[in-house]
Amino acid sequence: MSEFEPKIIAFVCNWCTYAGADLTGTSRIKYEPNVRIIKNTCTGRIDFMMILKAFARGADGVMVSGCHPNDCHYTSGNFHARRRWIVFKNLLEFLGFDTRRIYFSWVSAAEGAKWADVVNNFVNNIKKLGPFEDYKNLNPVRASLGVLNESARPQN
Amino acid sequence: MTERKIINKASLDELFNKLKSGGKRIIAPRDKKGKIIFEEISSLKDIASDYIQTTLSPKQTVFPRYEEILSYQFENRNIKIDKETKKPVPTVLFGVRPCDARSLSTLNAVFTWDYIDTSFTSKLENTTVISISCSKSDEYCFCTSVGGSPGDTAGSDILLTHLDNDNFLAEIITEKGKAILLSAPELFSDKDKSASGGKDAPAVEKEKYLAHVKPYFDVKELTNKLTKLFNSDIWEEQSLRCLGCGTCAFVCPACTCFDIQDETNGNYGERFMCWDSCAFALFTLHTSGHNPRETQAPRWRQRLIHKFLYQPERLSVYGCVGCGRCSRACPADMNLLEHLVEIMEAQ
Amino acid sequence: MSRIGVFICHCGENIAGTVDCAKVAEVVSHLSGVAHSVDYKYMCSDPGQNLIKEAIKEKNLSGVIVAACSPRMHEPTFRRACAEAGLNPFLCEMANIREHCSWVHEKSDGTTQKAIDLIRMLVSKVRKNKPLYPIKVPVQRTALVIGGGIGGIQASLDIANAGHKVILVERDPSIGGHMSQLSETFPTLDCSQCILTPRMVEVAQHPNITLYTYSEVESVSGFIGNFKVKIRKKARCVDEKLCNGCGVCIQKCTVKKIPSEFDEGLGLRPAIYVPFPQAVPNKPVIDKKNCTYFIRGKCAACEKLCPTKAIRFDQQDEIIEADVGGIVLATGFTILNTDFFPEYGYGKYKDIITGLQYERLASASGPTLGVIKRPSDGKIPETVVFIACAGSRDSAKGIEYCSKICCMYTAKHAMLYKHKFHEGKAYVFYMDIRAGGKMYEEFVRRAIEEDHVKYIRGRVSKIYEEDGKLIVKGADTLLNHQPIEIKADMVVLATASIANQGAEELAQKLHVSYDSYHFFAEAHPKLRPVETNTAGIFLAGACQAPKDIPDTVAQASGAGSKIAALFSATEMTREPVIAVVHRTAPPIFSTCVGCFLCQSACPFQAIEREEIKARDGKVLKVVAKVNDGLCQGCGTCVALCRSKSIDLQGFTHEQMYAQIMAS
Amino acid sequence: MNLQDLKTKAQKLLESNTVNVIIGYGQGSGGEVRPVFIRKPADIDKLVLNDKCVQNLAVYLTKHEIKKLGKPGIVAPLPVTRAIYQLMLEKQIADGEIVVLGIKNNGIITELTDNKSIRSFISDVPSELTSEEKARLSEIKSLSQQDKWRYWDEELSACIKCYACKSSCPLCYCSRCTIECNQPQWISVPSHLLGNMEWHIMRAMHLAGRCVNCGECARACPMGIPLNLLTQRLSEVIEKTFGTSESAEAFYPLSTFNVNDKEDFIR
Repeated sequence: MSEFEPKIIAFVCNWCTYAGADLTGTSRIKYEPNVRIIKNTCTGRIDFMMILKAFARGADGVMVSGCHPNDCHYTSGNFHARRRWIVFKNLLEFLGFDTRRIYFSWVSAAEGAKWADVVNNFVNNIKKLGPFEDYKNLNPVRASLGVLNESARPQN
Repeated sequence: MTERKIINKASLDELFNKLKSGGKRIIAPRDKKGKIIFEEISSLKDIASDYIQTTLSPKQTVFPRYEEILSYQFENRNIKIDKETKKPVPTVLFGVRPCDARSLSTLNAVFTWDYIDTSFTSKLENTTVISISCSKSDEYCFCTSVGGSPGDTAGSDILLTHLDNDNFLAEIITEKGKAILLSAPELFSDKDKSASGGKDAPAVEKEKYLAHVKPYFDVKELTNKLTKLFNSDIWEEQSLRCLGCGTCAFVCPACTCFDIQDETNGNYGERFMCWDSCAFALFTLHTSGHNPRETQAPRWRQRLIHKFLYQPERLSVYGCVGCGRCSRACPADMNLLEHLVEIMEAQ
Repeated sequence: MSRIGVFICHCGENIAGTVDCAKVAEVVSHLSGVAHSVDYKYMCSDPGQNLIKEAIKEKNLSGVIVAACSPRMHEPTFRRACAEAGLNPFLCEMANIREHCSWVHEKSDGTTQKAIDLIRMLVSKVRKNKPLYPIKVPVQRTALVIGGGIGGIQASLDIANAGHKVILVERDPSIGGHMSQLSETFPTLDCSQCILTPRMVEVAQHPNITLYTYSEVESVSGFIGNFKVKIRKKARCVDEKLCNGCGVCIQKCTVKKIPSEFDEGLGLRPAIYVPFPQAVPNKPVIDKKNCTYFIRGKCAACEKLCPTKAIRFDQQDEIIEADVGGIVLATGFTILNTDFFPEYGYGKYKDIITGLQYERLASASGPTLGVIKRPSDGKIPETVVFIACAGSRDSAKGIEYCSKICCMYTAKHAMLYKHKFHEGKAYVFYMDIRAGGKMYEEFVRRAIEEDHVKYIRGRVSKIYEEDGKLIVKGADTLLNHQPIEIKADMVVLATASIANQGAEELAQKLHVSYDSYHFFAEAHPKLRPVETNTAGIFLAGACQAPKDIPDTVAQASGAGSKIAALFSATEMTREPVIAVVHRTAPPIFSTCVGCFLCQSACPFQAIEREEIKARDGKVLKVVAKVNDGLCQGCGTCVALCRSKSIDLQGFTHEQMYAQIMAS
Repeated sequence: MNLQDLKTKAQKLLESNTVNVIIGYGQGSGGEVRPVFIRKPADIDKLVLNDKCVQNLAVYLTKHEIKKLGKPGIVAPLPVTRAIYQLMLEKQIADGEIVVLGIKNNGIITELTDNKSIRSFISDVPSELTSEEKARLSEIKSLSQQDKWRYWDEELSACIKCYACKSSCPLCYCSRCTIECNQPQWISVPSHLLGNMEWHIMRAMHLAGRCVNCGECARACPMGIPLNLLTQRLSEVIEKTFGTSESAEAFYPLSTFNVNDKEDFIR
């Protein structure tokens, strides 16, 4: 039995964190390969339903990252996002949802190294926590959760 | 062929153990924070003691609120479909009211009138219904107006009637019921062993122990009436306070409408059958944006006419057994009985 | 049924080195919706792009995914290629399997699998993509240049000479910036003023340039082609139209002993002053903090004596509004002060000065008229120690970068000293000599070989005063850390170049990103060094990172031509990545219920009210509507809308959902 | 309570044609009350007023069946009035298009005809959680993460997706709810745990900062799920973190922000 490789979805904004992750690449800084980046225009665009769906799909952890406060390419998208996250995180905590599975961060276009650290720390934490059975168990349709990670099967 | 026996609580408990060890599960009303819900129980003491009617009807044992009807798998460009229905667990449905037992025939009529829904029928076949007649009723009950009664045996395999704190009269009605009796004849007796002289089972005057539910209307007249009221404005008037939720349909023992949903997760998916309600605006919304039942009034009309006109016409069963759950549960106090009486009086 | 073509790029070894591209192509070819899947050495090459164009035609593709580098790099390239082949460019997207995969992971199945996953997720997204059409936006062909140093001057002149209007805003009373403070410039030793002044005058006289000195940018709103700027023109207390720059006021001012900013505190100026003789404009300003009239309410000598009656004590700050299409940021840099250095006495020793102060001493127009005299007693120093990397490349001081110009100007300083005072001894403490650049290395060698400047490799650990001398303690790391002690008369610190005070706030006003040192960030370190992340705003000079004059001028011209290109047409096309409100047939018209909670969330005030009327004019519904000129496509409203009635083109609910569920 | 006063006021409104319908409480079955829609002054005696009058009648104001009846007057205990004000802020009720018979807990009935008066009427009484509500919340908050999960797992597994919570909520007036979107189907329809969890999280999120804490969702739920705990918790969080901004401009805390909003988890 090989080590548990968590599945991690990252919702990032196009202007800071996506570019930051690009910089990690151009700087050839190595990090854990578990994360799958989904590009959004802005953290303001990130609907909490996206996060829930990522978990429903079988993610063991979800990262959400964008521009530092004041640096939003759209001036205030990240401020709105921050408010939503505060409310959302509190709701999840109240529901007993293991919020260690969601990692919110600000990673700027200049913080390539930070992105690598953030990913590595998160991946290692999730490895310690193990698969997110609590949430996966909610979904009756889970026969193939993760299957797509073993070998790419077609989508409908 | 009905056979009459006496069984006391102790023996009943023993009967449960026998049935369980015989591989049957026992579903019975359970008190969950004041809501009476049908659930698997392990012994008599799990059963809710004092209630007039359960919150949810027992229909979910044969018609679950959601159920997988097939699963599919994408492999390369092909889709593999698996639609074999799972073998249902042999079940004893204990403690249902005669009205609920009666409702099973309505469900059966709908699920078998042309296409035979085997996932339903197989569950029904594997279910033995041990109902308990009503010693109490409330203002929402009107079984007697729709052909039932507190001691009605229709739909039950065994009907119990509470005689005194320890003894039940057991009417063995069907072959299924008989099978239960034969599985443990020693637990049933012809005489009860209570100190007070004791009675002969056949001699018991059952009616003495039943609640009295007065008849409010003649359901045949109602059916006639409805044929003339399609365009009446009574529907709008009655449905003004309706909020358009699905509560009435979901607590109803005789509502059978369902929706079909595919849920795909990666390359695997399941097709679900899940409860739906004619009170929802979406129930009839067309893709075009047109909705033949634009407002709550036609939805309300559909609900009643379907139960009291279309179903008797086409399936010769009524879509209502007078259990009164919808009225008890409605957040806006849409009282079905009251509305029906109103309709009877309508010109 | 979609027919998507997937094109996997090896990027030479950059991707193929860690990702099994052939396997990726094979696996991806089985995904439903994929009609074509190939890998190739360089997709961005002409043959690579032709592969795509041909496949679009032959296989009649309904979507294209190029799995290669970051879309920030080549998305435009490949979208153009698709357009040329007749496929709507917005049906083409890039899977980032280089920056986000091959470059950050080791060669392994996991890495290949990640590439496959990223592509698979994008396949299901692109299956939901819809053709989009660019939005036309008018361009206001006036440029705003912020900062009047050599960078701003060069950019302004280039844009103005290209025939476009320019508004040049300078914070100080005169343009010229740091370059006007310099004595002579390396490596040619020509006089800084002499080459700069003509340019300053040209700016002042150019018909296309409006110059606002002693002014600051108050606010910036809008977007590329359509910025609205507010400029605060600080009160000079002098009517510029009437003033003829005769200078009587300056001579007669009763306050004389104010340290001159221009002379870095080594010289003095009156309360009404022009920073330096060649100032542009040559009109004085009153320094209210030090003016007797403003302090005590009397004096007003200047007002009485002004021949043109140009003094205006009651003058107020003025707010000027302007519409501009593009902005050049040329706000320059500043340097650390000596008081930043505990080991060198926190600036308490007068004769430890910064390089910029030394420039003023060496400048013919400086406080000492070009004679190197030490500040404490005006004596000509016999021994001068120059210390390079004062602060720079010193993580202990939080400045890890190289200030780039110090090696060269330190050599120049030492050389100038020797030229002016042949007997003098000049020592330079350095870490490395970085003399990359045309004639730079030669210049440094000249200082060492011809002018006999003594170069010592090592940091100075301590400086303290002892009977009139500055004791400089250090070690020569080339002579196995042999301790060195020099009794110096003056010490010049090549202190680090740092970002301007307030650079951060300015960046936030303009919504451009900045790095951890508060220098403005370019859009791409290699390929878009002049652009910022915000369309229409460009960078020139040391506000981006320390630069010398030629680099600054080159970049300024770059920014200038970017603006000229932007202004080449009266309208530009914008990407249609904007929000749209759901509309459909009657009786629904729109699922928007008109709560307008989105309105206050929109950072661009792009959400308007729209009345849906029946034929008879009766209002049936009031719903939200997005102004596609103002909408920037952030999507904040989309995430907020409870009924999911707003969607973001290119990032729709369906697209995002599909991408997530394919993860 | 002041039934007679209510009847007189309501009757006047009808007789003077100031309103076309009075939305109020009438005698219902099982000793309960039910909503009544009185259009004729003669029917005014159908009105009742007692401590059972808690259903949030504001829910009817956005239903087009009710809108068809004309300009409404509505019997409105505090939570109802709050809901009405929120509906006005969200542009669902035009100023002056309604007469509110506001009832304070002391039973005094005030006739409110415009936005301003409604606002001052409710702002007199701060809307805050009662000590019992607070206690109930902290009780759950004090549970361990797993126990919380188990608690809600059990509660929500009872949900049959009848949407009584949504239908009875005065602020769930969207013509299309997210659960009704099927392209994509954000929330699964069957009432399995995933679908239920997603639905109730979404519901709470969409009510965050708007909920007037009338408790109707919990009251309407046939399965007795304490749904209002979720929205109450969020009201608590929002008040604590963002403060209560009664200013009409920033009435919806999630469509505005403060650059200094405090959090401790974004790194």
